[in-house]
Amino acid sequence: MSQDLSVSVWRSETNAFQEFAVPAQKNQTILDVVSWIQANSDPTLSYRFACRVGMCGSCAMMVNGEPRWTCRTHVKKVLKSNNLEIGPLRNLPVVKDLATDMDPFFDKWVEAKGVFESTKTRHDDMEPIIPDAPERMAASAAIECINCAVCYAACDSVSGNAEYLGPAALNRAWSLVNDVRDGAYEERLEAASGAGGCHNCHSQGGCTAYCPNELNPSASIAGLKKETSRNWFGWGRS
Amino acid sequence: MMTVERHDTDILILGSGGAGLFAALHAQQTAPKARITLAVKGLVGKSGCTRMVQGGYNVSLGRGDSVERHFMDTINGGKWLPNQDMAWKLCKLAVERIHELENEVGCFFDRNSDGSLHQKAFAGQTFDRTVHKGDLTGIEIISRLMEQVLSRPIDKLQEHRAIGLIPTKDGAAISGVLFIDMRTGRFRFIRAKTVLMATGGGPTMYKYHTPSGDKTMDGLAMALRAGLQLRDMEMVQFHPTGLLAGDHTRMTGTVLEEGLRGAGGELHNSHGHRFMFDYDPKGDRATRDVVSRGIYAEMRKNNISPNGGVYISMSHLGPENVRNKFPGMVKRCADSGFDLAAGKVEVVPTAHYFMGGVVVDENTRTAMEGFYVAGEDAGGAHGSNRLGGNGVANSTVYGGVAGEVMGQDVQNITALRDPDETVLEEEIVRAMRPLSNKPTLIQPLRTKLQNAMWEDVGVMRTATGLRRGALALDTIDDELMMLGVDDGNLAFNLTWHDWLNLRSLTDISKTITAAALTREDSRGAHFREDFPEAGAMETSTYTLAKRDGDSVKITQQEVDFTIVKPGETLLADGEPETLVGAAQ
Amino acid sequence: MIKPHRNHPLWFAFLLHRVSGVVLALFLPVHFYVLALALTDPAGLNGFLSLTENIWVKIAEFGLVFLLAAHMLGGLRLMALEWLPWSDRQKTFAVTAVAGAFAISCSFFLSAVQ
Amino acid sequence: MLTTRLYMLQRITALVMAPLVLGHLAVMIYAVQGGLDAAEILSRTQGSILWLVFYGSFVAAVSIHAAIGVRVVAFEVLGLNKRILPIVAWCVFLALMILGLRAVYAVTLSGAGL
Ligand SMILES: Cc1cc2nc3c(=O)[nH]c(=O)nc-3n(C[C@H](O)[C@H](O)[C@H](O)COP(=O)(O)OP(=O)(O)OC[C@H]3O[C@@H](n4cnc5c(N)ncnc54)[C@H](O)[C@@H]3O)c2cc1C
Ligand code: HEM
Ligand code: SF4
Ligand code: F3S
Ligand code: FES
Repeated sequence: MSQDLSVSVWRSETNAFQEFAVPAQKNQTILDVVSWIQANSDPTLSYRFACRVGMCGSCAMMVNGEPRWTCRTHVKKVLKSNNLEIGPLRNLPVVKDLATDMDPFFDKWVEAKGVFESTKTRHDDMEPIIPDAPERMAASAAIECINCAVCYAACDSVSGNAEYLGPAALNRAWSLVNDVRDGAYEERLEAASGAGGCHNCHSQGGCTAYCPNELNPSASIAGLKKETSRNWFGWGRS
Repeated sequence: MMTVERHDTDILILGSGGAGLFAALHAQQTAPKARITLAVKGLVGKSGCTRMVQGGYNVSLGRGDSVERHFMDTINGGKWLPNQDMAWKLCKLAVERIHELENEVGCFFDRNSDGSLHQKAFAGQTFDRTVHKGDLTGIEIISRLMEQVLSRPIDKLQEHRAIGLIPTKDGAAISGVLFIDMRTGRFRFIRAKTVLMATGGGPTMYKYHTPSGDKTMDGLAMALRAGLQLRDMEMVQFHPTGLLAGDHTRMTGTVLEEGLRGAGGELHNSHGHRFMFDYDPKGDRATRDVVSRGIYAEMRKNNISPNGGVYISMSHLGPENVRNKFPGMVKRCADSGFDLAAGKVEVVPTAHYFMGGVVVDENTRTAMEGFYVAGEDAGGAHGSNRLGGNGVANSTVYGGVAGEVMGQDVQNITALRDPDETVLEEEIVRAMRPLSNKPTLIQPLRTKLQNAMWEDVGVMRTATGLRRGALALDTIDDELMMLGVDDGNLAFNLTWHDWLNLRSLTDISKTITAAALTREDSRGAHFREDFPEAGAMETSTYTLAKRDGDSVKITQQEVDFTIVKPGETLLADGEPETLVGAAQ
Repeated sequence: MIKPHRNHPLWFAFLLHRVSGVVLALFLPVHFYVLALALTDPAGLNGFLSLTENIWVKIAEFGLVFLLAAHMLGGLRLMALEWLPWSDRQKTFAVTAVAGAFAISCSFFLSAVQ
Repeated sequence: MLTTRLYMLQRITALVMAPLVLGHLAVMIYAVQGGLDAAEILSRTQGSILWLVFYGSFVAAVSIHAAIGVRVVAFEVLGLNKRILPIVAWCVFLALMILGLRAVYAVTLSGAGL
């Protein structure tokens, strides 16, 4: 099509953005732009993707300064006077160029006790759960997270406070607090009350504004704050 | 020569899809003292296709359904080619596995209003048995499994690409696996008492394909080199409705779900004609293979959309209605610039699943001691065609089996085995091959491969086409050996890995082509225009592929009907053939 | 200047709350000191208070009252969203808090200048 | 960084302050009409136990509240070492407490001859 896109891409070797001209196409995502550069212009460019349809959460980058899943971000949506600036996701160590090390993100997921504790075994019947019971709805509201770390990159509490578990991990913890099958309520509240816990969220709302799956980690964290507050007064489970 | 870092472990698992993660979990439960290492080409739990499962998980949970019925559907769907013992174990253990997923792993499956699991309809089955979480079942299964694995003492090696299975000197057992640590570009050799390969196959050598980008048949190519037998290699399943958005976007080929047609979606050609009824009385709702061939036939007649496919149209169902029913699909199409609810979207058949794989027994053991295979890498459970919903059941069931079996076996293996250093050396040389050539672009050759496979070894096959394909593959192979990659910085060097991907894909493409040429009938996913008949079921054979020097030898093996013979059924007398729709 | 990922109402609400909190924390000791003059130096206190006739001092005070009101309303907003049932109208809330702060400080300013 | 205890303390003190600040603002808006005068202020406040309790509890609450708040900002924005943080927080607390109580004493008790 008409004009080439002018794309600046972060390079870790030089610690600077590098300019590329990329042919514009009708159906083009940011991931396509990055792939085009690696395939045609600079074979040493590093980035990460897997599913290419917004399911695996491994392709997130900063696009014009905003965290986004790149495989489902159409160029049209973010192009600013024909310019794009693509960098690695904020708040995570960079492995190379556009690929970050996501381990801290997942370490915190585990630290927030974002893991189900079973009370039954594979030989037991399944828990009957009414789909529109309030706890089920609350757990369900937070569950469709693809752990892409977009929210983690949007959050300045994460940037300011290395201990802070971050929106995704706490969102998962909240989903489990509402899961009637789970057996680790106390431990999870404790994990959410620790030095890196939910109280370090300053309700900046970036997590919710940027979550590509339209989840609301901000509300989940508020839920944890309320639950831990009740617990602090010894009022028990809400 | 390059230096190789060496490590030891007890249980080594390749891949973190449903099979790899379940294996890690069960190995850890069975042998808590063993050292377990999970090595993945991408990130743990974020790579592979299990994550991409939309439809759901087949399992019989009573209420009129039975393991027998699920088994019969699997055998019929696979056109009598499945290894029946594997298919039986798949259907039987799926019941326990789904309970484990819900009760122990914490998966959150959709419910009926009475609190029981909701099961939906999936094509080709006589009972509505597919358990799901909305249309994002895979994310739920893998995210929950990933949490379990991450919070246990299991070592992970992420962005570690397996490039060679290294046997012992006598070749009878496995010693370990050679990797490239993709982040540093260095080689790493890991010895292990047992190794599970769960790298998930993945027919990404086709122009249009659904699987994730990290899947490039590395596993099967390694197994072939290691001298293992592969079966059903001609069996590539195409999904009829892949998104078609042009050659320049990775979105092209990704799945538009089957439910769209189920709900009344219509396929139109460029003249606005609803063509499926020209091919099958069931029209748009015919099975995957029939619809794929119908679309392919229209494409041949040149009744094509701007990008070379056909259209799926939903708008007659009312845009609001479509938006409510398929929010995920509508949003996905909108993100890539299409209006599924009110407009029409270009689609094309797309390579989706690979039924072929390593010959294993129902305990995931292979002919090589200490080496196990599970998931999409293993052949046999599906025969010539896989039922929608049996893929993730297969990977989770057999991944779990592999974990337990390895956990038990490892306790009887006292020592690590020493590698055949010459094989190790050869594999390194093989991987480094492009580094000494003059740097070139890699992508054009991948395109060439994908076009050749799509044209000649794709939805509809003929002897002439397959031979042409085989010739094309030979030249592609020769060209590949001439391509070069700059060896300046091997850390996270995707271009080097593109070359390696292409190498695995070409090796397996040749095998697919050879097997397809051998199979002179049309069964399940394999359709020969020159042999359109299915042939007698009683004398069914399946293909076996094995390395023979530098080429591949294909033989035919008679199916052993260990449980049920063609014409018979396991269903009790008087049980209706199908229970779908019976409730309505 | 403002990084793109911060360009949304809730982040500005956060910024306002933080800046107002810190400015109040800096101002309060001064305020206390001035009031304590009543004890040590009543004339000094009056001298200071007459300063408030100055229009610039009035504007600065307007700012302080605004910050105090904004911080308080912002704080109440936070506690509401943390403890009361979640509402989707958070942005409206944030804007209302700022508007409320303006109203309070304007009435302060008006009564001061009239 | 922030644990439940500090978080709760900050919230509770904020809740204590909210009505006090509102009251204070109302008085201010009323008082600034026609200019500020030391004698006028003191005549209202001095000798009043009510105002003593009013401003006394405000000072106590705000000292705790601001100390916690400043601690957070010092950590997140200035990146202060975690070992220094408690010192910073205590200094803010004590400074506000001492200056504040002195001011309250000055405007409420000192002139009453108590
Ligand atoms: C879009 C889509 C939708 C699907 N929907 C359904 C459905 O609804 N129901 C159903 O039953 N099935 C479905 N399937 C099929 C199903 O997803 C797969 O059959 C199954 O999940 C495969 O599991 P696996 O564990 O074998 O492999 P995968 O989940 O694909 O995992 C493979 C793993 O191996 C790793 N790997 C690859 N190569 C290497 C290497 N060289 N070294 C190290 N690691 C490597 C990958 O990174 C990945 O972690 C779908 C598939 C796709 C693509
Ligand atoms: C007048 C004196 C006050 C001072 C000096 C003050 C100071 C501060 C400071 C410095 C912070 C830290 C800001 C941050 O963490 O981002 C803070 C936070 C807070 N303040 Fe105040 N405050 C005062 C009054 C109030 C009042 C009257 C309220 C509410 C009624 C209030 C509610 C809050 C709340 C809820 C927080 C926590 C914010 C967060 O965690 O992000 N404050 N305050
Ligand atoms: S909450 Fe949303 S943004 Fe955060 S990791 Fe999950 S899907 Fe991504
Ligand atoms: S952006 Fe961060 S501060 Fe809280 S509301 Fe979200 S986690
Ligand atoms: S590549 Fe998987 S979410 Fe983008």
